[in-house]
Amino acid sequence: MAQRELLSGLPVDWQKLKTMYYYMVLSRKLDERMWILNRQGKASFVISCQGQEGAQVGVALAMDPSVDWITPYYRDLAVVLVFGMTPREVMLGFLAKRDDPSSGGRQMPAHYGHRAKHIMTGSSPVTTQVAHAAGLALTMKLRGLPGIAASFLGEGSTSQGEFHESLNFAAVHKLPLIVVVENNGYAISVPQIHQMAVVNVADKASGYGIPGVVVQGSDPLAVYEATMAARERALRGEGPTLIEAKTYRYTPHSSDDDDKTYRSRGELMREKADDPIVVFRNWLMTQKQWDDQQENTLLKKVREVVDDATDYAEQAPYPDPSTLMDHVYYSPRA
Amino acid sequence: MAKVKLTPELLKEIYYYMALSRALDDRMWILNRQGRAPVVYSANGHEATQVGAAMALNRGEDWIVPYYRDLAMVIAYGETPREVMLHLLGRADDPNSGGRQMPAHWGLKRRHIMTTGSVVATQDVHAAGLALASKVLKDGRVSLASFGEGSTSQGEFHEALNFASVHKLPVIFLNENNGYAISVPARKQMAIMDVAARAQGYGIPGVIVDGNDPIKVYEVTQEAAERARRGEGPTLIEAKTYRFVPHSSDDDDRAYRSREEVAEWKKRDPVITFEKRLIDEKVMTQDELKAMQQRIKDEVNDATDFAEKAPLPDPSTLGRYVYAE
Amino acid sequence: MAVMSYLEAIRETLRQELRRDSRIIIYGEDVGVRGGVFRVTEGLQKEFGEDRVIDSPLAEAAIVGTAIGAAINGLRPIPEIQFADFIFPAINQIVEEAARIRYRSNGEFGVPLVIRAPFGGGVHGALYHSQSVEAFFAHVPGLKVVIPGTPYDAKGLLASAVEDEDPVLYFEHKAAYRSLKGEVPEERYLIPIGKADLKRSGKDVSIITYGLMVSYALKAAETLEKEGISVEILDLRSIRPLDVEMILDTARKTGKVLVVHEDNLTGGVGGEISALIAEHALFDLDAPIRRLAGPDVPAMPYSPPLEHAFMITSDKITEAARDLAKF
Amino acid sequence: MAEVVLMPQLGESVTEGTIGQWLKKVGDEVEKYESLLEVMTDKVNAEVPAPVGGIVSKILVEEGQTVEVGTPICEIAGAEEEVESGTSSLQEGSQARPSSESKPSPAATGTEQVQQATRGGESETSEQGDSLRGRYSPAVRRLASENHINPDTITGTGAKGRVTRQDILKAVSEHRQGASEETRSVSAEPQAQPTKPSASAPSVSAAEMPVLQGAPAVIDPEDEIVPLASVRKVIAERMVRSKTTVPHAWLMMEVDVSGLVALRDRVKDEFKAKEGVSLTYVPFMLRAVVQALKAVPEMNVQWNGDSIVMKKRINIGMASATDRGLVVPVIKNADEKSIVGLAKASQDLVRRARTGRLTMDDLTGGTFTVDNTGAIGTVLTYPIINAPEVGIITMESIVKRPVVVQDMVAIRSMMNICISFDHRAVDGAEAGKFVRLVKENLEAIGPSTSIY
Repeated sequence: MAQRELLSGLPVDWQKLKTMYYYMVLSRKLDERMWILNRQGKASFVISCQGQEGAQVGVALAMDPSVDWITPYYRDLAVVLVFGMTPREVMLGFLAKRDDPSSGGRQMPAHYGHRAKHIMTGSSPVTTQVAHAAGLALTMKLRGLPGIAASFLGEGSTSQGEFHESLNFAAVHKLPLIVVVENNGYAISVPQIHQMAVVNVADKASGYGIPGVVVQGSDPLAVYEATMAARERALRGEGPTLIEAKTYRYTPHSSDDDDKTYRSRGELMREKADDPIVVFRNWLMTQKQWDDQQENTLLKKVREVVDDATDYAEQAPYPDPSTLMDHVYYSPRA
Repeated sequence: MAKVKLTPELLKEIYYYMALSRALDDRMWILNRQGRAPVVYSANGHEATQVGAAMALNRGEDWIVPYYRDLAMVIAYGETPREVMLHLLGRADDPNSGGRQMPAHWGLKRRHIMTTGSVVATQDVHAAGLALASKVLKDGRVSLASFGEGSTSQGEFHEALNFASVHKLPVIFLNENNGYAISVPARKQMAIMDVAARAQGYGIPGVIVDGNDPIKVYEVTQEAAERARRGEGPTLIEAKTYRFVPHSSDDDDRAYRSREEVAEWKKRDPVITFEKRLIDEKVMTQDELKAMQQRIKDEVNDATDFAEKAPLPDPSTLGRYVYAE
Repeated sequence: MAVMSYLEAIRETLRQELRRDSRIIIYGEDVGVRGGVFRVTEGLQKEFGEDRVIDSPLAEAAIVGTAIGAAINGLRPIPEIQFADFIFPAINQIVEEAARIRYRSNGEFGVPLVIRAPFGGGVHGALYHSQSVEAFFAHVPGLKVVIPGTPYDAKGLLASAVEDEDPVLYFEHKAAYRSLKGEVPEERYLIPIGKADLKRSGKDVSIITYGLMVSYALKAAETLEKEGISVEILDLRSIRPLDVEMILDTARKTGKVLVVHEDNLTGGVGGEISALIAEHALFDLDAPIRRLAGPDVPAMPYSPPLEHAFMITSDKITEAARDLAKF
Repeated sequence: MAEVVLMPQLGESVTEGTIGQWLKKVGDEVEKYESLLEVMTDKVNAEVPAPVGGIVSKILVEEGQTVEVGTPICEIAGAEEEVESGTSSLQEGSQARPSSESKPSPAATGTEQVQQATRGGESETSEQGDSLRGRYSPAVRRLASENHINPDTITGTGAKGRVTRQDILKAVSEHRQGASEETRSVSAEPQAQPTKPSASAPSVSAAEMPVLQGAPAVIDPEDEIVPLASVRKVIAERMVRSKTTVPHAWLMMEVDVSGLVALRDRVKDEFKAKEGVSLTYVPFMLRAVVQALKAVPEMNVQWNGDSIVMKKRINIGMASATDRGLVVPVIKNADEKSIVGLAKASQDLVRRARTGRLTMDDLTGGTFTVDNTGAIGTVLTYPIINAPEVGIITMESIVKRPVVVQDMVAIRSMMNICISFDHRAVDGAEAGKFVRLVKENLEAIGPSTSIY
């Protein structure tokens, strides 16, 4: 039985909070395994969620994957796991195997997509997905569907014209949309100060006449709460919300990047002190909801899941080269 | 640049350009309805905004990147009535494009008027680029892009403001908000009342000004230019105004605007109210006014005759200026 | 003479140009502190300062659009698009503006700017980090498109692009960056835009190609030489304007032409070359013109077998040229 | 069983890596996923984890060394138990692709399939009928027609028996040999029927080359009849075409080349010793012409019916007499060559022309022609334009003549230069300007002019 308490005005379902923690740890460990496989030469590319799990899990768990849609970006491993993509599926995509549900091995890793799980396929040019999410939301509004759409992006992407065009469009038409900016302070090497002349991305909301909310990404509960409010507003037909989660990424931009050229190690260590996983675990422990034994059990289970996903994907077949020309145009699925 | 005092001469000059623009505009419509000019885009109603802004700049030195409605701005900036008419009629000597572009696609290098295309909001980024060069070259110039409120929905508007604010570029973004993007009213264009509110998202000043009052536009533009020259970055100015005519000679605005609304705005016609003000405040006498109006009429007649007699481009020049020559 | 990689040749040319002409500025995403994601601009911000090597916001339309304004106001901008695949948000500024400005202003305004972008595949870059986009731009009068195939050409073409009064798209093959090395003179030199280069003389088959494919074709030619097949290789270097004369010369010489490019087959540069030869050198042709090009799928897939199936290799060139020689 | 560890590819475009540090030594035990070494590339520096567990048995690349991606760098012996203990199907999978699973070699993926998949991207030249005999390419048709050869009589060496261009060219040269043998036999038997050779000429020739039809020759019994060699026919056809279709205009100027003569006299011995070729007046003339063509690009054009083609390159044809007839080999990109380069290029071409070693490439692509008629002693020539070029210039004999210099009679070395030009494409003004520039360029040469 889930225990219910009241925490800063929010009714808390402890089982849900443990689920939150599980997904944070799972995505972290899966991510770490990917780096290992990359450095072993088994995978040519990794792009990480590490450091942003709190923001991602907070948003995703406040949504309803049965009716809502998401357009994630390449850092959203934790988001897609919560939305139902399995670790095996993630690894199949990572190793570019035939049964990769995102693209059958066609796209780079972390370009998630899963129709059945309401994850819209994404590309590499940033910010296109925000317009897509507005389109998904437009359909929901026009057809009276019950869900909302959420789009995820980094703060660098807010410089793109499509960010502006999408928010403007969604605001004018009061679309059920949440735009989540995972602000980790860097667009690859470019710090936020060279990206925009404002401190908060959320300040941009006023230019569209919509709410802009700043939350601490290392606090999944705060993110969860803000998302719940935004989702309810969207469902009431009051239009979109811009949520800015302040986060940090612990890895370089990707396995092709070397962040030592643009971030100091001191800065990284300071930021790591606010690791969402550590902070959240400590909090659960102070709330007497978590202990070392539970932690060890969880880590063992996660390790098993990650090993299983790795082995499964490593042994899975590659796509057949004869399928190169498939799916350029429509063909009825077998 | 020290603040220029609003001398009677300056006020008269402002009026002169506003009235000249209106007269040219009227003539262009006549030529269109006579079948002599294929299409007309008007400044009609926007004259105060355009002339006020132009006069506040270092004309011919600072860059302007106008849009198709900026007839009054470009003539205040030094494009002559003859040149305007050569452009309208697609003549060989049209200095804007040699008869290549549609009318109202301004561009006059001699006066630092940047060439413009038809796709809206591209000019916002160009103005930021001109200002980037000024910042690097330290040439003391300011750039001004003008645009309608409809084009603020374009991504390039956002990219330009963001870029310019990050790099504190000497640029002024002048929005001539007339409430309609062709037929689409502003409320269907944006979920906010004022374009100026967007400035907050870029950490720059957003100023709202009465676009039918050339003096107020002059003052805020001058302030924005000074801020830009001090290296403090861009300003977004929103001039609230109205166009009295359809979007173009191909448009019929009765489909989307009530005649009452148009009549209501016409009570505040900037040319008429400013003329009255100059007389009331004794800047000009009735005789002076009449003389100026006669001069304008003569200039418009001369420009029309000149352009109609001017040669059309030689078809053999079709392939020229694809690359540098 | 120093031996340099293709990437170093580009970097050193940028450095030389920045030193030579104070009007030149470089900007784009990550070009400053990070020195570019491929490290092409490494060290340039340190040497020339933040005013001349600028980290721009992540907005391609703004990068190109502001470069247009800056060019008109007296600078010589060299904007970088981080990957050619990301050039499309800027296509409005490149095609509708940069390419048309001179023409639409009757020659009054010109846009001297060089847009650099890494392109091409075979590096596990998948659909959005592998594209060849040259044909889109080669179609547009007002633009020039150059693609060097050697470090030497990379330098001479870049210097010419910088001097050009018109917008030049300068595409750099990612797989060439570190794999191609060659001698590059220290002094500045210009390779005229629009002039192709005969990289190898032969009599049985002509291969017309550009970019990374030049080195693949040279390798194929060596293999075929051992089989007694003599291959001529024409490196176009410029995709627009094309060196029509040299294309026709080599077609007339061997009568058998193989055009190779990594870009998709349909509507690619190969089609234009084939048409030119068919129009002007029909009576010298001894075999159908053959095109070896990227298949008509939207872009290069990631998974190794699929990527290999897409990518043109030296083996595929060898096979195609051999077939043609035997025809 | 030892596992070979390969240098991984750390980043797009990276082709090599440098071993920074081995974190394990030979004999050390290493766990799967444990860091094994540090690799530095110019994109990233990274720790590389072990692909399997076991004992490091060999280190193949030392610290500080740089090797290509895919190079074996160490071996790990006694791979840990779990690798061996999978289910049989798993084991099959892992053994089929040991350590570089993510990068199968082309061979591993099956060339057949790959070809299948890429076929859509190639034009399909091999999809032809069974035999290609009797189907001729445009080049074969043209060459056969020009040389009056029936391609049906030639054995094709191409795919499916196709007659190739090379087959035709081979037949042409054989045919030519045959023709010269025939000549000898005719001359050996003057009494043979005089009309026989002309009757044996292919009937198609009259229709195809009307230009050769002129007033019929009067043949007396003692006359010798020599059938036309194909080269002669080509020359004849071109000359007739040029002379009948191109409105030739002509003009001449005289040039005082005393300075040039003095210069050549001064340096020719040294030049010969140093460069290995003789220094003639030709390269100076070539350079003077090239410089003039640059200044008057209207002369470096080709007539194209309804347009004029402005040639970008300056390729100079040099009319040369050989025992097989007149040929015009071409110095390509003559504007990029110095006097020395021109001297070498021209003498190389002349030598190869005389020994019959010119290639097709040598004979095509000219944009303007220079004819050294002076070599045979002329002082005035009216050359025929090598159409579609629009001009041909001659250099005549250099002779010492008394001329008036500053109102005094002096003995100077004088040379005439004559030009024929296509009056459709150029007018006298340009041609005159051009010739004057050639003259000025030549006269500017003095004893101390540099030839390098």
